[in-house]
Parts: sequence; structure tokens; C-alpha cells
Amino acid sequence: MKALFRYFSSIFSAFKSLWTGMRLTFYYLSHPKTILTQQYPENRKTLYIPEAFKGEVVLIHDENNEHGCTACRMCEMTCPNGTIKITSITEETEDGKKKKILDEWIYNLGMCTFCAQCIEACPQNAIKMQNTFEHSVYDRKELIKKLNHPGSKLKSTKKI
Amino acid sequence: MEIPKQLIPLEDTPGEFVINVGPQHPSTHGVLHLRIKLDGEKILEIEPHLGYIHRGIEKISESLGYRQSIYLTSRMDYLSAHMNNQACSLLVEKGLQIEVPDRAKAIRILMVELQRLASHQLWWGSAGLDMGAVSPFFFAFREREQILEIFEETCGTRLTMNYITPGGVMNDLHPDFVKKVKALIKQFKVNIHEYDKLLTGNIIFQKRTQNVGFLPRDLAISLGASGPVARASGISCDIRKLHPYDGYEKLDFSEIVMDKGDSFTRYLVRIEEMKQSMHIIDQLIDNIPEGDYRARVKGIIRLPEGEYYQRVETARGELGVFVVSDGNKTPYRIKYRTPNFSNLGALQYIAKDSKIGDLVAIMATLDLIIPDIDR
Amino acid sequence: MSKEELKAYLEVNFPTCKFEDTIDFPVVIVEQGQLLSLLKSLREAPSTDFDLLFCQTAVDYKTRFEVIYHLSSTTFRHDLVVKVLLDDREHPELESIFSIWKAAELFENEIFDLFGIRFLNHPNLRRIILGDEWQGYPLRKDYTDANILIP
Amino acid sequence: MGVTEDNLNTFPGEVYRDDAGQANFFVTSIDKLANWARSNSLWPLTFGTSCCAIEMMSAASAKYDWSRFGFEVARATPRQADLIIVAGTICTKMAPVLKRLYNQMANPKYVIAMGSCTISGGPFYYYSYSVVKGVDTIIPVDVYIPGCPPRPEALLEGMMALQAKIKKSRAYVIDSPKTKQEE
Amino acid sequence: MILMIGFKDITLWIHQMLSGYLNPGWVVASEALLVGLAMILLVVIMAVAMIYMERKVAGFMQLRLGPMRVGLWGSMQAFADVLKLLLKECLTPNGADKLLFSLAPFVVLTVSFLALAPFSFAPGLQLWDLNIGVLYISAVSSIGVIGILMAGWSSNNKYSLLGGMRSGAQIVSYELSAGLSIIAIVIMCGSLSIHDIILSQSDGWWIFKGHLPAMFAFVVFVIASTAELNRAPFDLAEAEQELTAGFHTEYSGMQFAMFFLAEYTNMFIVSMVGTTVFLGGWMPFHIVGFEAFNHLMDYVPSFIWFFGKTFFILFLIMWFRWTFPRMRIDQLLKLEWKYLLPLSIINIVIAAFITIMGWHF
Repeated sequence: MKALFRYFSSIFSAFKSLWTGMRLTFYYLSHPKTILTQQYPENRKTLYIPEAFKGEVVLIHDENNEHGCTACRMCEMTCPNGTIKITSITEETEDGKKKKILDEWIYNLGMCTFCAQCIEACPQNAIKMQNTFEHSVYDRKELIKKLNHPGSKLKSTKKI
Repeated sequence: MEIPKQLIPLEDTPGEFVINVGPQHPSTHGVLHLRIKLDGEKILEIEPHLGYIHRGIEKISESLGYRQSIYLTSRMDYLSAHMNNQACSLLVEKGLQIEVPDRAKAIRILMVELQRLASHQLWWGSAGLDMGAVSPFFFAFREREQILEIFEETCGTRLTMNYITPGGVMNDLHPDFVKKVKALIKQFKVNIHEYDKLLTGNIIFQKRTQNVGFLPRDLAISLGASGPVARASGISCDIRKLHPYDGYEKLDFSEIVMDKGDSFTRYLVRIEEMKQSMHIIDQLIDNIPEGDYRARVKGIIRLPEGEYYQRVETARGELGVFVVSDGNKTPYRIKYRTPNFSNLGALQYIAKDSKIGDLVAIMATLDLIIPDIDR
Repeated sequence: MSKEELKAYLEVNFPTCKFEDTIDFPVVIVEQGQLLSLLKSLREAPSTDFDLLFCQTAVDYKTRFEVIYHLSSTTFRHDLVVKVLLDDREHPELESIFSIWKAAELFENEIFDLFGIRFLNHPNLRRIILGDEWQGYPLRKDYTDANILIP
Repeated sequence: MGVTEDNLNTFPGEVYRDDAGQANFFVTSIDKLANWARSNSLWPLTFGTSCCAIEMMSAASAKYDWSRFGFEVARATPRQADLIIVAGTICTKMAPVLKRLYNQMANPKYVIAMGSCTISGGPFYYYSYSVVKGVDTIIPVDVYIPGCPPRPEALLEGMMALQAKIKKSRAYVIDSPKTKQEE
Repeated sequence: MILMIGFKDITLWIHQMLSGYLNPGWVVASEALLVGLAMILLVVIMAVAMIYMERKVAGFMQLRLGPMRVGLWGSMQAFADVLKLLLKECLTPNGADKLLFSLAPFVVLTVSFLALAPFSFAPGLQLWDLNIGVLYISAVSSIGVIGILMAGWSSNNKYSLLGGMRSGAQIVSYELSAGLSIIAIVIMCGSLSIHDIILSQSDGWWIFKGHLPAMFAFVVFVIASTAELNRAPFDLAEAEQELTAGFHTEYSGMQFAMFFLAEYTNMFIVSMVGTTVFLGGWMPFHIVGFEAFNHLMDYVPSFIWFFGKTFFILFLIMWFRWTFPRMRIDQLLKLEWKYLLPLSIINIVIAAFITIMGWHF
């Protein structure tokens, strides 16, 4: 008789355990408030991307189109996977000293892994991480960007 | 591109039937390739083939500086990114005898325990998914997304954080870090009972995992298994207890050791570990010491000559970083002793003459991360 | 057993091996011939009982290879590092310790694949990671490959 | 590439040429209907090698929920999938497997390269001996999504860019039955 | 009452209109054609509705929204899927057995269409009133297994072979308890024909009238029919995690769409059988004592009753899928042979005893 009793009690406990699982999913079905989907394209305006999110490296330009990069190439050396290429031209300033001026700040977004070691290594704090994330492209060449705006020149350091 | 030899099926000896649980398979969570010899549904022999995600991180680290190769480690076991970075940072700090400020230590433990919670939640979701229940996957991601948002605000990225560096942490905590963590813990304490209702209590799940895939204690030791897999077979090998680091000795938390050793016990050990992690976070979240979050470290790190070994308890077991340094700025040789590599060895012994359904159940509770195996 | 007791025990049983000390573990350097007997006794002796091989790796010192075994004991909680030096660079050979610890199977497969050190009477020695068509052994210092780009 | 409707027009125009190589003259209404159907029911293949696969999973999870676009039917076999999201590093040993999967997929098939490892080899471009430097050396890629790993919203934005690309392209009309060279 | 327009006089009107123009042979042919088109239209509409319902129910159960962007609230999603599958390339693997490979989806689909014949959706709306209705349905729906085995064997893929074998074992064994649970009600009702079963429930549905054995038979029926459909928690044939996609691994495009459509049609058939046999077909819900309440119920047109109950059983089957993990093959067969079969046999004995003693209402 005990086997028969165990047979039916196992069936009963099986049903009870299945029912608790079903009750849980039915609770979530019947309470639409618990849905936590953020509809990405529609909520584009109210989307909260934290300020610290590392989306893209950007050369900071102030209002009169000046940046702080002195082409010292510290960031290029600390970058673990060589995504930054800096070319500079040497120029004669008025008192005869040779001075390096930034020509092109090439940044390959397709190779960058957003580890932010370049920002830590930059002595002039000329670059920062922006939290934009929409970079998908159809062509790989569009990912290689020139960060210094055309016609921008070095910030005159006397002010600081 | 010719097809690698392993993919061309061997001529099947009569009665035996070799299938490739191939590189692209939903239940291998990555690119593990198992060649399984079957007799009907029963598994006779399993032969793992690795290398489909072997990126040669150890060879790359030999030509990168210490600070640069640390961030590569979070690409190995991406579900314990903080612990990987912590292992290398501790090793560099032991080499250069740097004293880490208390605030940095507390932040590190908080981040590591949050990462362990997030990793166990994703494991629980994908274990349910492997057994065929689709809904647990979405319940698991509910809390995991909140943890990722907390990481995002402080460390800047969601998954492969480059946050713990030699000397402390990259930047200070976000102002409402404490508020969000408290809200998360309060909510997850309630929701963890849902985990029990959905899977632990479910009779089908219990039948699928109980008495399946026994890992006896001495086999687990001889295989070098570590983490929840070993603790489910009765070995107490929690590095946070054996060789405490970063202030773990001051915290009181219990090490979960059960000794039945089947898939269901491995499942229960991880559920209990989630509760322990929450217990640790509760103790620390209210009294994070003040002070600066990072000690001064030179730009170029040069470890004095010699061999260093640093062990850390990741979500999957004991990660050991073994560095041979000859004094200049790049390490001479780095060896990452990863937990999944040894836990994979256990798969061949556990899953012998079980069914294909059991193989999926065993792999779900072994919780293997394949880039951690191939490095 | 603490480091000193371990050193004393080993000096008594195995006089021919040298000792070193790193920050973490006591190190024992042993010849190739004596390796298997030393490890077997460390495993079986009740006073040492090293039942956990948690890491086995190799290092290429350009002139010689060095295979390093990290042992630990789950009962006494003490650790030990055993090193073997292999001078022959063309066909480095070593006995497999799969008979003592089952973990060695995957470790030795990986070392064979990345360093080229053959292990005798290994149950299933194969190039587990790189596959059989791969020429050369990547983790050797003298490994050159067109695929590797230097910035 | 922002998401608003207008700046999607920067897309360079027709993409697919049909089998015989001629470009059809204009997008007929049948093409519009076919492209509407194809772009709104892209079934991804469950193919994830490393960290980007975890971000793909969280894109499928409840918070970002790509089932709103109809992507959630993730087929495990290449036969029934029409989109392969290459998420994670592709090594030289994995390359022939990926090529074989791509060949086994039924036309019209699309590829999204997700993450720096697939676009250019990312952190493993230099010094690594076994990583394929960019997936487009193996299979033709439609949309590149940089990031390591890219956010779930970036993945959704990339998929919407793919949808826009499909809507603008010619319907892929199979007029001459191709010989099925099947691995 | 205008609501209760009998479908009988519509069909009669069509019959007279047709026989006005054509001679009798042509009339039967054109009526058959008309009926075939009506059935296909019904199945396609129901399949699209079920696909949408499944994805929305799955979404809401899993804290997410389900399809939203295609049409209003994602309503056009199923059309997009079906249209895309139509336009995809149909591949046949190299080593496949060409004939069987292309025949399998048609076998599976035609079988599920065959089983649609004897159902009565409303008082006059019945295609073909067989006197062995219920027996015909379970006989025809068991031929579907041959199509699945053909698909599994012919696609030259180890996974699909395993999937085919598993689903063969599963469907054959669950036919038993599904049939036995229907027999329990047929004993009480006395006739096999669908029309008589529904008429016998005019004073109360069998699930209430047959009290204990009928309720148990209903539970066994729902479990067995979920297993027959290869749906979770019994979806071992197409277990995604174990056998990638089971027997239809190698099918793509329209051939896969046929398997997809056949699965949903079978789901629809199984829930219609459940509705007709247990929940009283198109009979409104009557409580013996309350005449006013019964009168109120009659206002709801009968086919609304029928489709409402069918969608309730569909919801039950979907609810199982999104809650339970999958069973292993030996547990699945153990459940059938050791639990469901003995209990349904005992249930039949009790049902027979009750009908002899006349205790059912």
C-alpha cells in the first residue's frame, strides 16, 4: 500500500510544483506594469546614457576652435592596440625655436576598445570620452576619423 | 579556406555514431567543439577540441606593458572582468609593494561581489534556457541589467570594465552608487525566491538535474576543479577564505560546501553563493571608508626580477596569474591558470554513459566560458 | 607543514635537488630522471599529501625550457613549486604525470601545443588548441609568423 | 549615423545586383513589399563566440527587447536564419567554420559585424598570430557596429541601419536557378 | 433572433443557386472547391492569429513587449514572417534523399488539413458530419508522425535523425492516452459523431456533467496533446539546445514554413477537439437553475463560444511552453507508460461504471 500512496503523493507534489511555476508566469502576464522594456528608437530623447559611458574619444575644442593637443604622442604610445595615429609638422616660430604643431589626429574607431588609457596618459587633458554610441556604418573606411576640426589650432597656453 | 580535419566526420565504426556538438551550438555558450561517440542516446566518449577562440593572449601580453595587458584579461572570462583585472593588479602591487588605500579595497570588494552576482544571474538564466525553459532567461536579466547600469555609471562600460588598476581603482564612485546598490539588493532579496519557484522547485528541472553527472571528491581534486563545481563535491577551496586579499578577512561570510556532487548540488551552491554575495555587499555598502581611491603608481611599471603567483576567486573558480619577470617593462612570461580549463577536464569523466539530455544539463551546471579555456 | 619543515623533509628524502625561495612558494628544482619518483612520493606520502596540481606550465628561457608544477594539498593547505629544466631544444621530452593527477592531461596537451614539449605515455597527446596543420610552436621566444603585425 | 529618418538617406543607393549582374531600374512595388517583409522579420543565427555575444543576449533580454522588431526568433540552424550577427573574435581555426555556416544559409542573407574584433581584429590586431583581422576578409559584411562590446542600443541601431539598407535595395530575385554547390 | 441566423440556410441558398446553373456533378465539384478554399482561408487566418498571440503571450510573460514595430502593436509581424519565408531560397542538402526530403512537409501539412473535416464550428456550419468523427480525427492525426520520420531520415543530418526518432517514439506513445481520454467522454455520450457529442451537451458541458472522470480525462487530454504536438515541455523532437532544430534542421524557406504552419494547424485541431468533446463545442454556458442567466448567454453567437473556448485551450498550451523546462526522453516515456496510461484506463473503468449506474447528469 505504501508504494501506491507514494505513487499518488509524487503525482500530487509534481502538480503542486508545476502550478507554482505557472502561477508566477501568469502573475507577470496579468500585471503589464512589470514590463521593463525601454523602446529604444522611440525613447531616443529621454534615453539615459550615464555621463561616464565610454562611447568615443573626442578632441576637446573650445568656442573659438582651439584644442589642447601638443602632438606629444603620449596617447599613441600607451594605446594597447594602436588605434591612434598622430602626424605633426615642425614649424619655425618667431623667436627661431622649432615647434611641433598637430597636423592630423587620426582615430580608428573600428579598432578602439574603449579602455580610456589614452585619456589617463594625456598630460594636457586634451581628449575626453564622449557617451555617444550610435556609430554603425555600412563601410569600414568611415570608421577612421580625423578628430581635429579643420582650421583649429593650438590653444595659447599663456592664459592657464 | 579548407575545412579543418576535425569537422570532416570520421567513418563511423558500426554501432557507433559520432556527432559533432560543433563549434556553433546553442548549448555550448561559445565555440567549444565536442566530438561525442554515441550509442543511440547514450554517450560513450567525449573528446573536446579547443582553439576556436584561441587569441594568444599570453603571447600578446609578452609584448605589452603590465598596465596594457591587464585590460586584455577582462576579455578572457568576460563574466568576471573585475576579478581578472583584480588578479593582475594585486600581482603588480605585491611586486612593487604598493599599499592600496582602504577606500579602494572596499570599492574593489563591492565591485567584485556585484560582478559575481551578475555572473551567477546570467548563469541561472542560461541554465534554464539550456533545459528548455525560456522564461528564466528574462527574469535573470532583470536584476543583471540593474547591476550593469551601476557598473556603467562608475566604470564607464557594461561588460569588459577596465576599472581595477594597480594601485586602486580608475575613478571614484558615482554619487548615487550607494542608493542604487541598496535598492538592487532589497529587490533581489525578494526576487531570488522567484528563482526557486521557477526552476529549483520545478519537478521537471529536479528530475533533469538530480543524480545526473556525479563528480566524486577525489576525482574533482585530482582534476584540479575549483569554484562552485569543486565546492559542490565537498572541497573547500574558496580563495577568499584560504588566502584572503583586499580585506576579505575582515568580512564575515560563510563558504558554501555541499558534498553530493551532482548537477543539482552545483546549482544549489551557486544559488547560495548569490545570497552570500548579497550578505557581503550589505556589510560593506554602508561603511565605505573615505580617502583617495588610488595610490600613486609610476607610469611605466617594471616588476623586479623573479616569479610571482597571485590567486583570486572568480565567479567560476580560482584564477591564478603566474608572471616571470626579467625586470624590464614587459613581462617575460604570463600564464593564466583559468578555472574553466580544469573544469572542462571534469566534463569527460562526468558525462560518460549519460544521455544527450544529461550532457546539456551537466554543461549548464559546469558553467563553462570558452574564451577562458582557450585564452 | 610550513616552508622550513617542507625543506627539511625534502632534504632528507631527496638530497640531490636544489632549493630556492620566491615571494610566494618554496621552489624545488629537480632533474628530469628523478621527476616522476619525487612527484609520486609527494603525492602518496601521508605527511605531505600534495593531492592538488593546480597549475602546470612551461617557460622558454631561450637556451632551455623549464616546466613548472604548482602543487598544493587540500588537507595541510601548504604549497610547493617543482621545476624541471630541459636543455634539449630540438626534441624536448618529459614523462607525463597523468598517472598521478588527472588534471595534467589538458595542461600537458596545451604545453605540447604551444611549446612543443612531448610528454611520454600521455593518454591522448594532440595539438588541442592550434590543430595539426599549424607549423611551429607560438609561445617559444624564437617563433616568427607572418600573421603577427608589430605597430 | 543617427537614427532619425532623414539621415538614413545618406545610404549610397542600390546594393544588390541580381544574379545576372544588371541593376534593376527602380524599386517597384513588389520590391517594396518583399523588402518590407524581409526587413521586418530578420531571424538571427545563434552565433556568438565571446563577449559581444553577452551583449547580444542582453539586447534580446527584457530591457532592450529586440523582439519588438521581430528578431527574437533566433534559429539555431543556418538553413532557417537569414541574418548572421558575428559577435566576438573570429580566429583562423574558426574562419572556415564561419565560411561554411555562411554558405549553408539560404539567400537572401545578411551579415552584421558586431564589435571591434570582427571589424578589424580590435585588441588582437597587433602581436596575435591566430586572429582574423576583420570578418570582411571571409564573408561580405553589410553593417559594421564598432564598440567593445557595443551597447545593446548600438546593436539595435545597427540592425535598424540594416533594415534601412534592405528597404533601399533591390529585392534579390533568383531568376536563373543557381547550381547548389553545398558543402 | 437575427443573431442566431442559421448557417444551414446560407449553405442551402448556395446549393440552390449553384444547381440552378450547373448540372449536379459540377455542383458537387464547385462546392468541394469552395469548401476547400474556406478551410485554407480559416487555417491561414488562425495560424497568423496564433503566431501573433504566441509571441505576445510570450512577451508579456517574460516582462517584455513582444512585436511592436510592424503594423499597429506588431499585428503585421506574422504576415511579414510568412511572406519572408515564401521568398527565401529552398535548399536541399547534398546527400539528402531528394524525393522523401521534399515530400515530408507536404505529408505533414495535408494530414493536418485532412483532420479539419468533421469539426462543427456553429449549428449549421459543419463540413462533413461523419458518424465516426472523433475516431477519424485521432486516426488521421497519427499519420503526421510518418511525415516527421521522413523529414528526420531524409535530410542526411545526424541531428535530424535523432530528432525524428525521438518524435516518433513520443507521438506514438502519447496517441494512447489522448485517445483513451476522449473515449472516456464517448462512453458517457454514447456516440462518436461530433454533432451528436455537441448536441448531448446542450443541457451542460461534459466537463461538468461527467464530474470526476471527465475532469481527469480533460487534464490527461491536455498533457497528451501537448506532447503530440512536440511542444514544450515535451519538445524533444526540435530541442534547440540539444539537437539544434531537430527534424527540420535542413529545411529552409517555404518547406520550413510548411512545418511551421502544420504545427500551428495541429495545435488548432487539438484545441478544437478539446473544445468539442469537453467544453461543449458551440453550446453556450448554461447553469441549470438560472433561466435569466441562460437566456442572457444565448445572445452570444454560437461560433464566438466555439472560438473562445478554443483560444482558452490554446492559451493553456502556450502557458505550458513558456513556464516549464524540457523533459528527458526516458522521463517523457516513463510519464506516459507508467503514469498517464494506467490512470486513463482506470478512468475509463470508472466512466463506464458511472454511465451504467446512470450517475452522470
